[in-house]
Amino acid sequence: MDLYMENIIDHGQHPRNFGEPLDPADIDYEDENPFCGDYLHLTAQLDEEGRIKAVSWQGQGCTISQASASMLGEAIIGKTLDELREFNRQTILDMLGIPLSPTRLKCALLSLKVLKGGIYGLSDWPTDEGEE
Amino acid sequence: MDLYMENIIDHGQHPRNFGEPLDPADIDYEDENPFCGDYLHLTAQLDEEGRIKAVSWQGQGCTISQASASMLGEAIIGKTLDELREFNRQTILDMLGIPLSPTRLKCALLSLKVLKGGIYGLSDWPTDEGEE
Amino acid sequence: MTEPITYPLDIAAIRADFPILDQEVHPGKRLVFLDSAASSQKPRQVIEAMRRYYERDHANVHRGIHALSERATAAYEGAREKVRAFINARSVREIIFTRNATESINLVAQSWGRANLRPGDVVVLSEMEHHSNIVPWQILAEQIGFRLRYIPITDDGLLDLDAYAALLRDEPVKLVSVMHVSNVLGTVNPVREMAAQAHAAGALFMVDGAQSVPHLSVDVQALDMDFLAFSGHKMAGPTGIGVLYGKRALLEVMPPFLGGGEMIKKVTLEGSTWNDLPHKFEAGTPAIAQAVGLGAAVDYLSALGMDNILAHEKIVVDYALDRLSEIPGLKVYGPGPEHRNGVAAFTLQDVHAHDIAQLLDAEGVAVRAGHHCAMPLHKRLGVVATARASFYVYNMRDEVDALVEAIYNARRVFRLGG
Amino acid sequence: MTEPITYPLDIAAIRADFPILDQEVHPGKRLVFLDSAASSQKPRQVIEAMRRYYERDHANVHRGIHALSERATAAYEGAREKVRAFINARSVREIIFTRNATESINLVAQSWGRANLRPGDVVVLSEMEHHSNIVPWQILAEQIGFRLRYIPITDDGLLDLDAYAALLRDEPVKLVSVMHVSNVLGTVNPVREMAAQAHAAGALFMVDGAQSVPHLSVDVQALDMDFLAFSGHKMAGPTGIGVLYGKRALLEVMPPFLGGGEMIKKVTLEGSTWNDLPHKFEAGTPAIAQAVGLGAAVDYLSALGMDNILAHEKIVVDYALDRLSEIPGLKVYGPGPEHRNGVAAFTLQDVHAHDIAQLLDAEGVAVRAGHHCAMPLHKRLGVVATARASFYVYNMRDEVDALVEAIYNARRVFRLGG
Ligand SMILES: Cc1ncc(COP(=O)(O)O)c(C=O)c1O
Ligand SMILES: Cc1ncc(COP(=O)(O)O)c(C=O)c1O
Repeated sequence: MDLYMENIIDHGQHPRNFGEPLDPADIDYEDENPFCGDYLHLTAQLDEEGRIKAVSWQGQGCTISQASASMLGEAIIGKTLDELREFNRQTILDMLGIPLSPTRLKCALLSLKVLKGGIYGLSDWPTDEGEE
Repeated sequence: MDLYMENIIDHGQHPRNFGEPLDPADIDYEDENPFCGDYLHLTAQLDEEGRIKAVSWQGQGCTISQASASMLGEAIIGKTLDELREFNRQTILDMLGIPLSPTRLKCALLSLKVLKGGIYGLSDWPTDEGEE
Repeated sequence: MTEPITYPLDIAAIRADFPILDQEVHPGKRLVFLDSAASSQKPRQVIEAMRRYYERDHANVHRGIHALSERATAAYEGAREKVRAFINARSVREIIFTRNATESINLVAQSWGRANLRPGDVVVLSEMEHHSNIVPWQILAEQIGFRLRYIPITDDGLLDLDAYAALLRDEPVKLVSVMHVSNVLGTVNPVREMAAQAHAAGALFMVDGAQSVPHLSVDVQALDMDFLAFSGHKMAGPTGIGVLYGKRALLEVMPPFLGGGEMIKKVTLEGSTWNDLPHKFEAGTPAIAQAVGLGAAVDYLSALGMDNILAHEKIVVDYALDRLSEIPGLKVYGPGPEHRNGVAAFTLQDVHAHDIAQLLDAEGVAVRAGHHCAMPLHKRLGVVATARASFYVYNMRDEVDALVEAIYNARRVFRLGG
Repeated sequence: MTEPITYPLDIAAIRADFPILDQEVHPGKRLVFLDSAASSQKPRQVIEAMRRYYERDHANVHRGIHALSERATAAYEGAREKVRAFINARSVREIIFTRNATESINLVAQSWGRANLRPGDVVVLSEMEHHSNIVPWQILAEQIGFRLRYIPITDDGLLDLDAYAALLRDEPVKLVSVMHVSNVLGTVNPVREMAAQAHAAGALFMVDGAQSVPHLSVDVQALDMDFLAFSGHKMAGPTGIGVLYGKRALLEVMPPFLGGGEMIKKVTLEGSTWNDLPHKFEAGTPAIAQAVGLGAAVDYLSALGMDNILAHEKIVVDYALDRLSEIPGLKVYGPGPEHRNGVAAFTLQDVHAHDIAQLLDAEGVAVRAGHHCAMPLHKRLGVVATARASFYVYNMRDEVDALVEAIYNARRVFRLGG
């Protein structure tokens, strides 16, 4: 039961900010996890101070990847891009609060990968580290 | 010393019937052993009764392959093609009279392979067996 | 629960041969390994054969005259003969060692395909193929311009043989390449009849035997296959070795695949000539120890008897299909027991397959989740992923019970009821 | 006879790690293994790592969620990281597992070469190359129509660097591919300078490291190599695994080599997209246990220290060159000790190399005889075959003495005097 704590199941079954892509969007990025086919498309809008004011995402995948996207979507609202650049693997792990094997870690980090891709563009992705 | 009995060294160092190809020739075939580069070209003429009356061969290779060619060249003189079809791996082993590992067996059997190629043409080679 | 059952094989003795099975994967959770279709476990006979080879006989093969090289060559070529006998090929020259089934298929595509396929030609695959039997052909088709056509599947997971006949009739088909047994549906395809039809239409017939050679007796002559590809690691052998069988007449005229040592007769700066079969297709130092291991695996399977292995698996799979069918919300894909072998892929309502696999793993039950390298098939089935339990000669009905219990547990976690 | 000598390494301890060394190959004849350039022996640490892997951790990698698959994936990817560190690559994405050095070179030829080489382009090799670094380019050149040019060698067995500079100046060179250390002459080529020259001329620089990576510290960044190919089995690792290092920017844009599972992101019946590095180049189930074994070999070599290994071998090789030079009628090929590593190839008057090898084997001394997959080099040397003694970290000067004594014996058999 540890692995599927109540709030992960809850986010997985009732994802927050799930819906059609925002248009226009300041952040708009999609990607997938090739080994399992999990897919995520994330859009967000900034307010005039450069803080995230709205988030919408769609995706398909396991409870871990969906819950991670749902939690991350909530967590980024009100943050500046500079603050989002600080988000890392540990941010996600702390949010989920469960131990993850390397394979499931990829599920969990897909949301972060898409967020960072939306901020930096994937080719400018700063390190290998963050991707995996 | 077993491995290089006197008469093998002798045939190797003083090959019999070694020389330029016969022309015309009733049997004319050449081949090599790809794994070690041993090479043999054998020509022979038949008399009117269909018996080998003259043999000439040239080649390059180790003592085993040279001695085998030299001994085989002597052994086929006076034989009919039908008799030569009976020659097999054991004929060669008996001639050489020493134990041979599989790799050296290929050296020893090159002469047989070339003789049979000259008789049958390699594509009609009757069995895999004989080749190796 | 399991009723007493007599297996055709001594299952306790077999399990004792596989050291890996005897472990807890999580505290208090014994391993129930139901992932052999991805890769099987290895008996100690195979592991020991390789250890002995490295500890006593290793040297590079073929060109060596010293004792170790002679022994290594005899071991390597001896393994080739074992494989030849196992699939009843006519000659050891028809047995080419590769890395895996995937490389075997790529070899045929790159060598035979590049030499023989022209724009307008058709290669027939099927909708249930593993990526290994799709992507090599797509890559080549892109370069050459021939066309790929896929045999569709019926709703009960069989190849649509009418559609196959129509393809052969209506299209200029040069090659048919299909799997013998599906790694997702378990379907056993009628390759003997399909080969005869292909040949009648003037096409060659290649079989992906990755999921058949490990589980049932495959006779390349009786089935009249032109090419057969399979992997050592799925048939109790080591990783790092696969096999391509090809009819000698075809292999003889095919150009080489990779260039390098071993595969040449003569090299000059201006050009090269090729070695005899099978060496023409084995460039560089081969996977010697792995061939030895595969030979030991073939010995192991042969000693059990392929017919016994098949009978044993049937008992376990049939029981699994029965028990899985009683679980609410669970759907098993593929045909009924009479056309099926070795695997049961399923979904559980809308719970993602990864979540199922993880919850089963927490109970010690190892299954695989995902598209199983068959994305087109999953698209056809209308699902992104399935969970798959797969069985081999060391599995027992008790393990099916453990699987079923763990699935009930997953239902509870996902609030689907008990 | 050997004078007392202090080796930089504990040679007795090292020899105890290699179980195969402790045997008689013929009655009363202890093994003297001098054929490591063909394939090295394996320490028990490597053999055990693979056994343990099969007995505890094996499952297919990457797509599995259960405990064994996680462990297998961690072991496989952990080996990749070890190899990365061993050659100081920047990223694990630059480390591609292949079957052997030969396949690594073929991969570059078929992927980079097919995509980038055009009629009129020039690829520069050298006259001393192993067939593995000639034939793949000949096969492709035939298909595409680019030209091959060979750096000649000098009479003392070094690359003619003036000729190299002239080739780079006068020809439209797209790629230079040369061996780091010759498997026949022992020549250590100046790859750092050659890489700089190639780059200045706008060409890529690839290194066949089959004989260097096992014996000396190779740093792909310091040497600025674009590609580096090597084999596990020559560096105390198992058969069945090799490595291709490539600079990430190059690998990213190269098309795939083989198609199948693992190397795709998405497959539809219409086409496919490729996976991220390094998986794009690893089609099908990889050589998992062999990667684990290679990782253990890298650990073993690293613990000894590559500089110590080099220093140890230098002591043995220098001694061998000294002692061989005293044998009447014996000619050693290749440069003097200052440019040489690990091997001594020789002829003995007109005795065929196979006969030498067999007579040495009868004394327990394992050497290789033939063209050592370097026929063009042998043609340049004016001989059909050489006998080759090659050394690794487990060899001792006593074994050189055994070699020399066995050669004197061969002289007697062939009536060349004592
Ligand atoms: C210099 C050199 N390059 C390439 C190779 C090929 O290595 P492998 O046969 O492991 O592919 C060898 C070994 O035979 C070699 O010595
Ligand atoms: C039906 C089928 N074909 C081909 C393959 C590919 O096998 P490998 O990955 O060993 O090349 C597999 C296994 O994944 C398979 O199940």
